[in-house]
Amino acid sequence: MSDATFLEYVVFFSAALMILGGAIGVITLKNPVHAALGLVLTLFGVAVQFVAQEAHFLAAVQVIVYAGAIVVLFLFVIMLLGVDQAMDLSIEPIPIQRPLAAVMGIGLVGLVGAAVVRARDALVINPGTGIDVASETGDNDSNILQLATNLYGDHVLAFQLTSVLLVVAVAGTVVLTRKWPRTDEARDAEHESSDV
Amino acid sequence: MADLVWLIPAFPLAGFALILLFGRRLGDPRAGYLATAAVFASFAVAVAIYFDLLSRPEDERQTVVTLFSWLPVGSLQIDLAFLADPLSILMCLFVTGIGGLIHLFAVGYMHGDPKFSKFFMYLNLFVFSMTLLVLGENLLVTFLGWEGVGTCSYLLISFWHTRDSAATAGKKAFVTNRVGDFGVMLAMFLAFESVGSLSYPVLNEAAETGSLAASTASGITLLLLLGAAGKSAQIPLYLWLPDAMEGPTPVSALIHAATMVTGGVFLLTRVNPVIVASYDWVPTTIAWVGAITALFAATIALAQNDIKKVLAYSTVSQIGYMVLAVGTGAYVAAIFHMVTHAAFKALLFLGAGSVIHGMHDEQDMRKMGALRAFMPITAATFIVGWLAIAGVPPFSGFWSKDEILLFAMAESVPLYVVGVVTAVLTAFYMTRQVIMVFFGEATWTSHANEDEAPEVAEGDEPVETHDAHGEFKPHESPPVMWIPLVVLAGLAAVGGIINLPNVLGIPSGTQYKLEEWLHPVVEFGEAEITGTWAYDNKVLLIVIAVAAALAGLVLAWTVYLKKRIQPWEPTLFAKGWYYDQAVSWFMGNPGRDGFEAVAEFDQKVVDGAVNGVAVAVKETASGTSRSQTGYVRQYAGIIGIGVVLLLGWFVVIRGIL
Amino acid sequence: MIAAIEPTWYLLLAAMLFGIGAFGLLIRRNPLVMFMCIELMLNAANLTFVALATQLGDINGQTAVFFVMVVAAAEVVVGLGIIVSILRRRPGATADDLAELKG
Amino acid sequence: MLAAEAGAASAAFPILTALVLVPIVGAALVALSPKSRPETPKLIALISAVATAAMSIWLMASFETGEAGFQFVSKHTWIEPWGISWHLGVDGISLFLVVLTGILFPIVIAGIDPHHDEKPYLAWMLMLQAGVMGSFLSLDLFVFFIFFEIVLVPMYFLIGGWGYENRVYAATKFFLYTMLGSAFMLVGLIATVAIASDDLGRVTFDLVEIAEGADFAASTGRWLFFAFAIAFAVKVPIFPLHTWLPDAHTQAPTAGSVVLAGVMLKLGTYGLLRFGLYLFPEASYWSRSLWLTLAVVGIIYGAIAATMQKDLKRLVAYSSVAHLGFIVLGTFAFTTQSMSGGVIQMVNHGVSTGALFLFVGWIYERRKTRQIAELNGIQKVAPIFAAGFMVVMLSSIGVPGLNGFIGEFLILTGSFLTARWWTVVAAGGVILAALYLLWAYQRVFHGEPDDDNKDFPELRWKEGLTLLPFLGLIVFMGVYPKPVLDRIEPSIDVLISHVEEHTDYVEPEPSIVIGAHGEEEDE
Repeated sequence: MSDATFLEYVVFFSAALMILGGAIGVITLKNPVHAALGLVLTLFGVAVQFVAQEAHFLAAVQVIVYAGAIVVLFLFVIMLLGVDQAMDLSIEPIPIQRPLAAVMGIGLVGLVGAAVVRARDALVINPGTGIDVASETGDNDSNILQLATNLYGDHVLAFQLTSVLLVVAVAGTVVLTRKWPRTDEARDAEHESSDV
Repeated sequence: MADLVWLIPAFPLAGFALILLFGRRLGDPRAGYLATAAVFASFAVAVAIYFDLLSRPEDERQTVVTLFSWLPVGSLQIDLAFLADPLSILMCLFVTGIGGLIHLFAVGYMHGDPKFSKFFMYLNLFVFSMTLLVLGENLLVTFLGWEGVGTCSYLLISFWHTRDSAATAGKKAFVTNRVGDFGVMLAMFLAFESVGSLSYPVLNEAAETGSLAASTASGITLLLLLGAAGKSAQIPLYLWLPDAMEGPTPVSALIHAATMVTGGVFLLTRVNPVIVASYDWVPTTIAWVGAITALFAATIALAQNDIKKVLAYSTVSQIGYMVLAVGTGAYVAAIFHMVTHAAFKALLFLGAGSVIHGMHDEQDMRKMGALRAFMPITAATFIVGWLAIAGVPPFSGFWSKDEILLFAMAESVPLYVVGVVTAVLTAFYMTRQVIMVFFGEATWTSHANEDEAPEVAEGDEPVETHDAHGEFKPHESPPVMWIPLVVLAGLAAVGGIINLPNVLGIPSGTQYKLEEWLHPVVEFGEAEITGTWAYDNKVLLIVIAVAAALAGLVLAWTVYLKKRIQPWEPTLFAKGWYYDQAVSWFMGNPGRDGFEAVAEFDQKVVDGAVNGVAVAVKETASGTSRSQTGYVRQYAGIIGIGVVLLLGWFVVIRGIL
Repeated sequence: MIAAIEPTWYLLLAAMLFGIGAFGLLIRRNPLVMFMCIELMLNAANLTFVALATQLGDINGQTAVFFVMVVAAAEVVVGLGIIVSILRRRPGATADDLAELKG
Repeated sequence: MLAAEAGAASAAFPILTALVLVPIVGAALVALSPKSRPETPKLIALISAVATAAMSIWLMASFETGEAGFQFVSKHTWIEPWGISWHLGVDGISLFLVVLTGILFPIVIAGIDPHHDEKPYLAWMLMLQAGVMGSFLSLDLFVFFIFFEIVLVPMYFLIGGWGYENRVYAATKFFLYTMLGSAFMLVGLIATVAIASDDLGRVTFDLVEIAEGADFAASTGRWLFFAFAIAFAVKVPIFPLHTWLPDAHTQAPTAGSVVLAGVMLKLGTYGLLRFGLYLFPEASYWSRSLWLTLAVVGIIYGAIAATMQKDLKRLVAYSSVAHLGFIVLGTFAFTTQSMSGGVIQMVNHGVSTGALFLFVGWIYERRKTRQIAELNGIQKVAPIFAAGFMVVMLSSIGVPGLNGFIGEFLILTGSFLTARWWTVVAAGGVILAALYLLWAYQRVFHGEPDDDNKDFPELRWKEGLTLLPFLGLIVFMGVYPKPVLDRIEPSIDVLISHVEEHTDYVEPEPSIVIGAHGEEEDE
């Protein structure tokens, strides 16, 4: 066992631990703030796995956008709404929801796992053009260059559309969360609906 | 002249139209005179055609006048056509003649009624329909008249429609008649199916030549008998006629005594070859229906106290005689009795109307009596009618009834016995009526105050404004009313001469004699029974008939005038053997319940099924929509389970991947 | 001899992460935490993409991850906006309280 | 829209197309008319309706009597790949229904005013007329189906918008029930075209081509026939599919009821003739016992149910069920008399029952009730009104000399030849007809009026004028139906020989003895 291989193992398992531990934290911690922190842990773990697979740009984006922006957004919202109090996880109002969830979770993992394991030998190795990695091309930016070429080449239209999507999302959010000057009628209607 | 036969119905139709348009302007009494004139004009035409036919050789006394094609569809070709032959013209003569007299009477009787002109409008429409009935060249034109008279009868019975009993009686008459019409319609279908035509000449010819199967002929005859039972008030459909007395009295005289109710007898006579062509038991059935009706109605008449009800049951009974005559093949006798009956029964009804008029709308005979002094003309004419119906020679009723009994005897003894017993009863109840109304003690003085309600059917509505405060005193009717009485009395007295029996030595070849006159239409005269015991002992039968009439008369005289014997009027008779009640009960209870059940079935089951489907869909929808809990987590869980199941299917069962 | 890390391992890891996320989505009632669970599942997908991209030597897999991230960002923005406006009207509401569309 | 003119038979002026288009244009103009001029919609509607009436009368006048085939045919290709064409034509069967549609609408538009929202009301009425006209004239299955369905929409809104207390229920029931039937027809129609295309070698929706050219296997034809027949059976309506009718009739506004009874129900009976017997002669002959039985049950059952109704309008509605039973009986008896009688009965029923609904509507207007128990003694205070009702009622009862009798008599006479015992039972319905109508008449019109009824207004001039055409037709058709029968009969004869060609049926002829002295004639 070479050192490199050993190191790969260490990286993989520690990152996997981070991922799963964070994920379990997300779903078990009563306080949403703690759950968000668990999410951060998972996201970092995933970023580590990206790096381990030489997807450096994605790893960077993962950290910046996900762990940075999105989780912060979550935390902002939690703080903004003041919902950072603990929630009782021992009660479950919907009957058989938990067994259902358990069956689903285990079934999903089990079946996908079984499929993956069985398909292991069928995996086709490297039929594509290959991914440029710094260790092979010697160019540190080669992954980014390749990604950029692909993104702005083959997928330029989709890329443009994502920008539209983002603009729409931003505009939509503004509309959703803005406080409209309300008429009396609207207020009455609201009272009625909230009474129901 | 016979080509102008269409004028006979045209005049009353014109009268109807004129009164319909200008009735209100014409008013009382001009509308009445107009109507009367229209009917007498028809009478004049009928007389002219009568002489026209008379002037022809016997086998040419038949003219078909086609106005236009009425119902031409494929092989069914029905014309609106009239058949002028001895039978129809004879019918027209007495329908328009007696009808005209009754119209005249009604001008007086209905004077002051707010719906005066409407009354005469209906009357003219009735005469129009009646002439269509008798003149029709085919069954359908007759049926047109048949239903027309039924409709007019309905309109006239319920003429005073604000009275519930009148409205109900009208409806009852129409619906009961419809049961009979059902028979006539089926007879028409059968006739069309077998001979391809509804025309009388064709149908009769088919029957005479034997191309009409006996089974078909029997079917047609029996179905027509059902129709006749409806229109001519025979068992089992006679129910409506007594109730029909709710109509104004001239209506009772015209429709429910003289003309319309003889329609059934006329129709059977019209198709007499078909009757002959049917199985032997069919005419016997007809005879027995008539005989039983005659006896049955006579017993009921014994115990009636309403002056018009007695006459109504008497009418049923007398038509029973006619049907009996038809059944025994005595068609001439049937028509003969129809004519004499029309005269004397119209007379009796109008007389009764005059009495009711004079008694200020009292109809209960127990509140009359000794009226002959107050209304001498009415009394005298009524007595003539009484003698005629009772069968006292030489009044007309005697001759016609005698002839019927002769044929009954020739057919079978039981029929004859029933006929004679009925004759006795007829004499008895008519005498009873005459005594109660015109003789004996005046019981009406005690009822001078009109503050009590008569317990029998209510009288005719007030037609004349009498002095409300004046003394109550019966009075004679005005001339416009008694002149028809006198004319009819004359006819009732001497009407028998049209067909005196051969036994009196009158030569049988006289062309004026009814039997000879009807010969082209009815070929089954006395020759048919020549050689029977009855034929050989005619004189004896006449003596028996006279004896029967006198027996009834004397008996009633003893009971009701001399009061030597206690009157025997069982409730069973007074209530008409409870037949009416039974039918009414049946219609009112199980019948109505059955109808209700059907309506209920429609609502609950048929519509219930429809609404049930709708409800089922709604219930299913709301049931399944309950699975939509609104919990997004549950939805997600179900999606997840779905994913797992799909994956399981692919991975475990199909083994793909 | 321990074999090199195989792509299968990454796939198994992703499957587990996805399972945990899905399970969490079903059992948590706090809409914010449910959202986080969705993020977990998205990350599982991303992990798979990257693993298979490396395995197959196809850069398109990484491009897909890029798009997933963009969409996830947009989704979070809108989703959080909705949550904010809901919770502003009904403070403390859980996902179960928002069941107005029930049949 | 329409491609090249086709068919040498088409007249110079496309009168049939005009009959359909004029009401549509009228409806559009009414809908577009400005709000500021409240009297224009009525004017436009009247002009359109009167123009249609005039054209339909001209059509009747120039109709070639004695000609059996379709006349005034107008045929234009519409959707070529599917063989759909704008194919209109009129023959003896449809002629009088078209004329009735033409003259009924101006009368009800002029004679009956809606209580509110005149503009949409008039637009819907004209739309309805266009739909009914189109249904009677179409000779293309596709076009027919479109019109058949279009009819539902205006009627739905007329009942739902201008009806009485329970109108929404009735309108929905009417719509859904009829739609259900139509769904079967749509499937059957497409299947018919698909299957017929094998025989014909091309896809076509043309009725005449399919009926004359296609030869369906017995079982196929029966399935297809029933798909069509169910739609028509609901529309007629045939027992036991009739329960939408009393509700729809009762809740519909007066004009709606008149039109519903007058022409719309005839879509069902007409459809049975045109798209049942003509398209599927074998199947209709094969299933005749079923239809005869249902018809007779409908006659008796409808009459009995009518007797017990407490609502005058429901009573008339149930009487419709009975009367339409006669038409179905005549149709499936397959004789010249019965089928001609059926066609003429369609017209007669339209006239008499339409008029009865007019009266019930007027009674409701005056008394705000239709309950028989709340009405009495009207004849005393309104004798002319009562007399009019009486005439119409007698016509409905089937008194000879009035129109109702002609149809009933012909139907029964004809069906006696092929369906004797059914006819015997059906004739019993004639008794019941007298019973329920006279009883209702007695309760409503006879007796002393009580306080509520003693101010019952007499027939007004406008009402009298509205009624006059009805009364005229009632008497005329009863006394002199020959011109009508002469035009109907050839088409019926052709239809019967069409049935005879496809089955082993031979129309029975009565053994005629006229001029055949003493000889049994049993050919």
